[in-house]
Amino acid sequence: MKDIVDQSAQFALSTILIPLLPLLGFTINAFFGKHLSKTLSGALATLSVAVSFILSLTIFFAAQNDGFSAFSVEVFEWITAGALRIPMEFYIDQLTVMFMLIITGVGSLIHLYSMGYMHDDEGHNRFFAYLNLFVFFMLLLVMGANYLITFIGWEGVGLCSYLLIGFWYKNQEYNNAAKKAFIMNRIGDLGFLLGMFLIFQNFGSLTFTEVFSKAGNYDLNDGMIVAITLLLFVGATGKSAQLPLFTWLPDAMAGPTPVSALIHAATMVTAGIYLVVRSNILFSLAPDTQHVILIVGLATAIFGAIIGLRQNDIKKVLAYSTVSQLGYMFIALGLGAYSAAFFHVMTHAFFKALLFLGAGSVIHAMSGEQDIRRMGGLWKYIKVTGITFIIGTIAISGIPPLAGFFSKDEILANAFAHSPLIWGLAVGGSMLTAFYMFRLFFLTFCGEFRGTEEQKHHLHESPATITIPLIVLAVLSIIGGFAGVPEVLGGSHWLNRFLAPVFADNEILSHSAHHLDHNLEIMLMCISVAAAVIMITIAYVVYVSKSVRPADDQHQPGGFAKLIANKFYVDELYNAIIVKPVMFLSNALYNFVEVYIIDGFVNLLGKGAVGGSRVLRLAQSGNIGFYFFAITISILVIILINTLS
Amino acid sequence: MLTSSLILIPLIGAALGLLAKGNNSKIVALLVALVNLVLTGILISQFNPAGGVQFEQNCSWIPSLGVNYHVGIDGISILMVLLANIAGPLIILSQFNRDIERAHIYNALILFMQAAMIGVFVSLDGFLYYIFWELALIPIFFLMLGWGGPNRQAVTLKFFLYTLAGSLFMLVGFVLLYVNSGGAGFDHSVLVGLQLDETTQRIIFGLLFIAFAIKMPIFPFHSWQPGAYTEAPTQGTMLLSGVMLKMGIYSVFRWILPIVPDAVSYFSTLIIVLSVIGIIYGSWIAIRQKDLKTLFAFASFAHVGLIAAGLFTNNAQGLQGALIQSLVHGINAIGLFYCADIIQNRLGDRLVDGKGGIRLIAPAFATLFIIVLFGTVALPLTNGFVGEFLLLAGIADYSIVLSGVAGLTVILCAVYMLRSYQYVMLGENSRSVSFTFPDLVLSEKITLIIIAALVIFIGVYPDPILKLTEPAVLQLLEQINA
Amino acid sequence: MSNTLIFALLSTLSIFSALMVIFSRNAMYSVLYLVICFFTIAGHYVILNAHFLAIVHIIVYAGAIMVLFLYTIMMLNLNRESEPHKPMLLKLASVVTGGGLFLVLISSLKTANQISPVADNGMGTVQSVGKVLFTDYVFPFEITSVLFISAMVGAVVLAKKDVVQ
Amino acid sequence: MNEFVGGQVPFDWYLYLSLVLFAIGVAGVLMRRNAIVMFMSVELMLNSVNLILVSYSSYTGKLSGMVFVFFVMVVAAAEVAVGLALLVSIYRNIRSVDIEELKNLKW
Amino acid sequence: MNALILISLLGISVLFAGIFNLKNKSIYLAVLGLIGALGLNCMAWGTDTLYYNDMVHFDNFALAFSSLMIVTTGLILLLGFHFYRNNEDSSADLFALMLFALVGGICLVSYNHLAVLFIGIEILSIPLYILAGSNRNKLASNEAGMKYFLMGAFTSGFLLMGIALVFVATGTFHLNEITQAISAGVENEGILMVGILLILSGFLFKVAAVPFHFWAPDVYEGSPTLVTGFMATIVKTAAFAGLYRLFQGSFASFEGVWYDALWVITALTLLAGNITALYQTGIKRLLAYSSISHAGYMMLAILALNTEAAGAIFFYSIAYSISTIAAFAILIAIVDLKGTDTLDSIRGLARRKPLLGFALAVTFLSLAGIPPMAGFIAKYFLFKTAIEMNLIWIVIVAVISSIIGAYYYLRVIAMMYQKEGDDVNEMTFGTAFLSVIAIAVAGTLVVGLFPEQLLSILK
Repeated sequence: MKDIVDQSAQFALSTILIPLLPLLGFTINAFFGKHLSKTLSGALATLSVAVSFILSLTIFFAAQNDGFSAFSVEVFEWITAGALRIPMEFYIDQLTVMFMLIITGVGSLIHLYSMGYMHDDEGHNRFFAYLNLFVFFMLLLVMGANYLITFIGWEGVGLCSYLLIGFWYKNQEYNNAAKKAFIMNRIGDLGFLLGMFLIFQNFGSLTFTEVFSKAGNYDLNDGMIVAITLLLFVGATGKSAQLPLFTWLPDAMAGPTPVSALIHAATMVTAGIYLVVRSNILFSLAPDTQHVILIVGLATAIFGAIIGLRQNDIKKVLAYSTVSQLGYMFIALGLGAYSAAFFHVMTHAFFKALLFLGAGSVIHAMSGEQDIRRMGGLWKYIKVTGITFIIGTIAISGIPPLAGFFSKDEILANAFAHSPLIWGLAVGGSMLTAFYMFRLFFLTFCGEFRGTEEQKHHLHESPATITIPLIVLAVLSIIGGFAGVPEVLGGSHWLNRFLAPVFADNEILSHSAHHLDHNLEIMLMCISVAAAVIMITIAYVVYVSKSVRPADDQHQPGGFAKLIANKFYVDELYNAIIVKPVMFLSNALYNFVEVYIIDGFVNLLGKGAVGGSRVLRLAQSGNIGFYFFAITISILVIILINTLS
Repeated sequence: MLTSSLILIPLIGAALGLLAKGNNSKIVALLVALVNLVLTGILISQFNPAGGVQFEQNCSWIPSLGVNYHVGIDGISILMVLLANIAGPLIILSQFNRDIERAHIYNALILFMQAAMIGVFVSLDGFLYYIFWELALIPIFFLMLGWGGPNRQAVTLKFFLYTLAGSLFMLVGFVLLYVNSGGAGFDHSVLVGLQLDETTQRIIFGLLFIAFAIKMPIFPFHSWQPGAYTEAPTQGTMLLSGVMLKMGIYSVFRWILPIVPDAVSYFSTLIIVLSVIGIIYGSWIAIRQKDLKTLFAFASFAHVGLIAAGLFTNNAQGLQGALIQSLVHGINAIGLFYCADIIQNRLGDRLVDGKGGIRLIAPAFATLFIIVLFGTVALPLTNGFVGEFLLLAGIADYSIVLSGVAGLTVILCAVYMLRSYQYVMLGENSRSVSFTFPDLVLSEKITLIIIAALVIFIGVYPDPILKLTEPAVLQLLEQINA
Repeated sequence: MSNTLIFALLSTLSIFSALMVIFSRNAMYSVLYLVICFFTIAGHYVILNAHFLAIVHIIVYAGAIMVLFLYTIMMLNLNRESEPHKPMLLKLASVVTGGGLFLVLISSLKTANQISPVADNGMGTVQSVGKVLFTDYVFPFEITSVLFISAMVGAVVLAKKDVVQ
Repeated sequence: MNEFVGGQVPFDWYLYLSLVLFAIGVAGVLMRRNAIVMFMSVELMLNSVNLILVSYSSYTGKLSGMVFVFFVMVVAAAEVAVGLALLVSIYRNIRSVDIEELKNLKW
Repeated sequence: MNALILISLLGISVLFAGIFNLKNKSIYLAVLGLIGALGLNCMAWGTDTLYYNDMVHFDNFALAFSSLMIVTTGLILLLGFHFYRNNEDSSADLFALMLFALVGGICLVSYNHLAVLFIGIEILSIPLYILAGSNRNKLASNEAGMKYFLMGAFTSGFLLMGIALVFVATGTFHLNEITQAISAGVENEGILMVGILLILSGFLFKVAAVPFHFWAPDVYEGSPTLVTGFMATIVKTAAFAGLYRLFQGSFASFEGVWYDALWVITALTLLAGNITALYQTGIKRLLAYSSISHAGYMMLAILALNTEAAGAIFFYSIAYSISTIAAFAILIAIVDLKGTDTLDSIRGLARRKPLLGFALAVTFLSLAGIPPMAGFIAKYFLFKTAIEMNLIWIVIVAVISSIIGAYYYLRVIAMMYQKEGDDVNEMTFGTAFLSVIAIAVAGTLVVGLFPEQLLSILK
């Protein structure tokens, strides 16, 4: 106990500083950014995140010690309402530490990258302000000691995502994308909120430790737990772009590329995974929910991969790839392989950030061109980018010993333990991944340059601020996987051990841990690697040897290909069944219900009174004879009634 | 005495302002409002949340009707008083750079209105309360008539009559309470102590609540609202949506919950359902509104629906949420309507369509606008979130399904707010070449900055405010469930 | 029996003349019938032992009021059948309403009044009536002067011609 | 002193007679449009009341009824004076005493 | 009692003043006399005396109501300076007639004998018939006078028949004796019932309750505005006090007979008066309908008939009277300024004459019953009185009609505060005229804010 106190005292300051520094960076950039030079504001922003990273590292190293245990730091009381007491409190355990490292680490790299990438943009300081704000919220999300603080971060990153997607606000298309992202996220957020309410009702608290310590009182598949977890999962689908709420993510590529890298690949979209992992005790109690997660994850993984096959926008390909990879993470979650999911989050953060930044570098080199049909042969112009890009591509395709292989393989192994069918589908998805990623690579870097002369003339390697992050990330993509080398390959799976305390209280998990036969496991690895290699070969044959080029927009093929190229018409479907009816109903409610029924009724009362007046005043005919009759008959009636009664 | 001076100072200020001419009247009004704000600050600093009713003043007024001049402040009214006093200076400041015809009368009416509304919030005698309640209608009536939009006459009359209709029923309700008290008077403590039977409670509930339902308004009593908000001069709209409708919410706290608790539990489902319908209905309609003011009016209606639902959840979250959200909604509504006004002031109309590109040339305005907007959208760490979260939590405690439906507001609100912001502010202007949009002048900037600061401050650190109200709310809950 | 006969005779005459008042087309005839009616009522007063009242009645009504009527009719030259023919419906409605009122009143009075006449004590004489009028009723009597003076002033105000400037 | 001739018939008969006259008066007001005849009908109504008062007084010996009749006469006289003055005033303006013409004030 | 005598003499003095060609100056005399009468009333305050063989009963009730009517008359007379500035010739006569009518009114609030009631009503009415028709050259005035007279005389017949029947049933005209007789049980309840109903009808005619109200709009519209103001205030006050005296005092125990009828009539009056007013385009006629509806409110107190009813009626009369005086004074001003009284004509008037606009706003808000004006407290007091007697439903009707009523009052205000509008005639109003408006408006506010003294006066 003393230990814990010591830790929280020891790290209290850094714990608070870690999110606060980016916030400070945001404040400075937001208020004084205009008066700072571009380099200074970028440097400040980068520095704030980098310092956070260093602070996180100190905690990380401390967490390596056996004596380390999770601790909380309360900053101030935030909400008090009856039984509901929510402090602004941070909770640091191994999971948080890992996320903090990813966020601040990848984050500072991307900040650095942005200094180069956004150098010529007039909204430079604004960009860094938003980016810092995002890091702040993301840290809040993972550091929160209760669901509500997590939710603050959750919505906060949504805000930043909105601001950054619509960063170039002159373009209404971008604004639409930003709005769409925000709204779709909010759909998920509502699920999260409701989940929280149920948690509060049932556990009387929103603080993680309290909730999880009471979870043991519930039976497996208790209806309430299933409801809670399903609602939380709805939140996760929104944020992590799972079916059916994934369509915002490809659109989100409207934002500047570093944003796509940081927010829409490495960090924010993994918030859903964080939430599930964090609540692993609850999820483990609800196998029904896990099934749902599994199915959704699987469907998303394959769906995203299929769509990725025929995208021609370099960032869109990566976006669908992200959707698909997130699907894998959810498969892992659905299987109860929480640490595998996190493992993939980590490696994905490395290689996807790398890929996006590489794509950014390409776009930078191509003067803003994003269509891979107009690229090709870039290898010789932008070597560093090319090399790092291919590393990323290999990593994502699951070729050992790069990072993607280990994390994906762990998921696949878990899937096979659960059901070979799922494994089969997952491998299928990963084959598609290998194919479209290499398609992307080949189309971009190999063959002839297909752009305009002007673009060709302008082709150049990016500055150091851009390439350094690329290189660092490439290195990470190569070595990142070694954090979790499975036993079968002679590793000790450091990550699993490190994260073990997070799942220590999850009794169900410890009972259901799978143990595949080592040979079988190796065989499975071989199959998946072989499949990936086959797909790479096919891609090479098609796009390099045969130099097939994707058709222009005017000459799209029909049939299934067209369906894929048009992303299965999901957007159109949503537009038809949700957006249009909502808009129609909005008009109808106003023009019909509001005007004619509700207001109409009120006005009718008024009109009725005036109409009554119009009629009644006619009685006042001015004819005295009538008046006499009225008086006489009234008297007559009054007396008559009294007589009769 | 402090409490009474909060009412008196604006009244005296109104009289002084009438004597001043032109711009001087604005300054006088602002100073008076600021004095009142300072007083409120002093009051809050001396306020003891657990101390029940404080700063009381009780003297006889119309003994033969059992009416006393009884004012005081407790945890429930303090936020409302605060709101009214924050709103006052903001509203007066908001027209500093505008050429308003007969500004001295305009400002006097605003101050008069402020005084009446503070009176509503601090009255602890039912009759006194009613007088202030109605009194508040008079200045806004003239504000709307004298300075409103083209369709003002019809709209003003409708608004006035609609609310008057409600309040007359409320009057009957109060008389019934008085009669049931055996002529002991209208004092809040007396009325709270009444042991009314079920039927009487229901009748009184119905009579009182109809007034509050219209004022808030709750679906389907809202149809006066969009028109009134649209046609009123901006400061009038701010008063209406910022403070006046809180009178309805506050009144439920003060005059319904503790007095007819059995009826509350009897009607709560109905009212929560109606409120929730209102939330969805209002939000939904707001999506396609063309006039910014109308849009914000429906938005306000939807938000208040949430507050209303929270009022009847009979738990601390709902009630606390309702209180803080009242404060917050007031601030945000003032901000939003002010933004609409600034746009109208620059471009001559408030239509959502045919605009765009403002952010490009007026970044300060755009930034402040979006902060207020996000406050309304209830983004965490903005002021809107705390209340909305507590309210939804309260409703969830009542019924998770209803909470889910009510929660659609977080989605729909994002839809209409972002949509309108996008078309008005973002993109490139679709207007003629001579499109100009001067950025904020000093007074506008100060107003909006204060609002934006409040949006963020309350969002980040709401606890002091919650602490102000918590003991009172808990005590109220005890009373209800006793 | 003969007394009943007198009553019946007077009553018939009263009712007949009253009917003629309202049915005569010529206002002049109406006035004359009304005079007859007043006389029959005076007759009733006489048999009711209100002799003084009967005389006052004749003086005031037949003597003053009816003369005023006649005077006005003549002054305004109304003694011809100038009144346009009224629709039958109106007449019918009037008669029905009047009759209805009568029936309702009668039926409402319900039970018959068994008032036995008190022994005659010389009431209705100038002396007895005068005594009551000037003692018990002195206030109404005095205040009546206000009524009269206002009627007088009023008549003057209304009927006088404007002063030609 | 004098034989109470009237007392031979039941009081109700006087009541009924009065009511008949009253009803005729009312019917007259309703039926006629000549202002003068309407005045006369009103007089008829007042007289019927007088008849009740007098007969009741006679039957019960309560003199106040008879005294009341004086006041009724006074009022009747005053009313007639004012009424006719009004009539003259109107006649000057419209050359008619037909009440039907008086419907400029309406609605 | 002394006040009554003084006012009678005052009326005659004013007549003489007319003879001596004092014209409008006779107002000074009249007002001084009225102040004296008021003083006499104040001196008599607290005494409870029956005069002249129990013919009249001057208790606090009578004193309070007569004082109110004296003040009202005084204020209306002061308006005469301006109103009769062009036809001064007969103005003294008209003022005298008003004073005579006031005498009738005082009889009506203090009678203790049906003869005084009858004479009082006639003394009140006959000068008013004349006053209504006093603008000889205007057909509208003639018509108003004639209509008022014919219908008044006709209903007097019913009232008289009612008195006679009550006499037949109880054998007396004295209120106290009637009370005793009724509580002892009368032989023939049918006769009493018809009698009471007929008397009620007579009163209802005077207060212009539906369906006996038909005269009111026509007569109010046609009469000279000053007279209309007088009618609207004095007649209503006096008739209600008279009604209350009779029904609370004598007929209360016979409640079953008249109660239902009165209930229905009250509801009809409330609704019909207000609804019909909605469509009016002339302010004067609008005020006529408004006065009908106000009668409806006051009838609530008659229905309640508890200990507070007298106070409620009294207070309502005060509030109504001062507001109505102000309203008619303003109406006179409007007609002088614009030449007509249509709603359209006052468009934008408040911009040109802000004080007049303020006065009208206060007045009409008071009539609409909006706090903090006197009209609100008055209405509230009535509602309270009624609810205390469990008359919830009729109060609900009253509330609904108040809402309807508020519409037309506010519409007038709204019209006046329009931005556009025509210019106004040049016109100077005398000090007396303006001070009457000022007094009435101030009174409306002061009585609304500090009603205690007046509320408790009749406890």
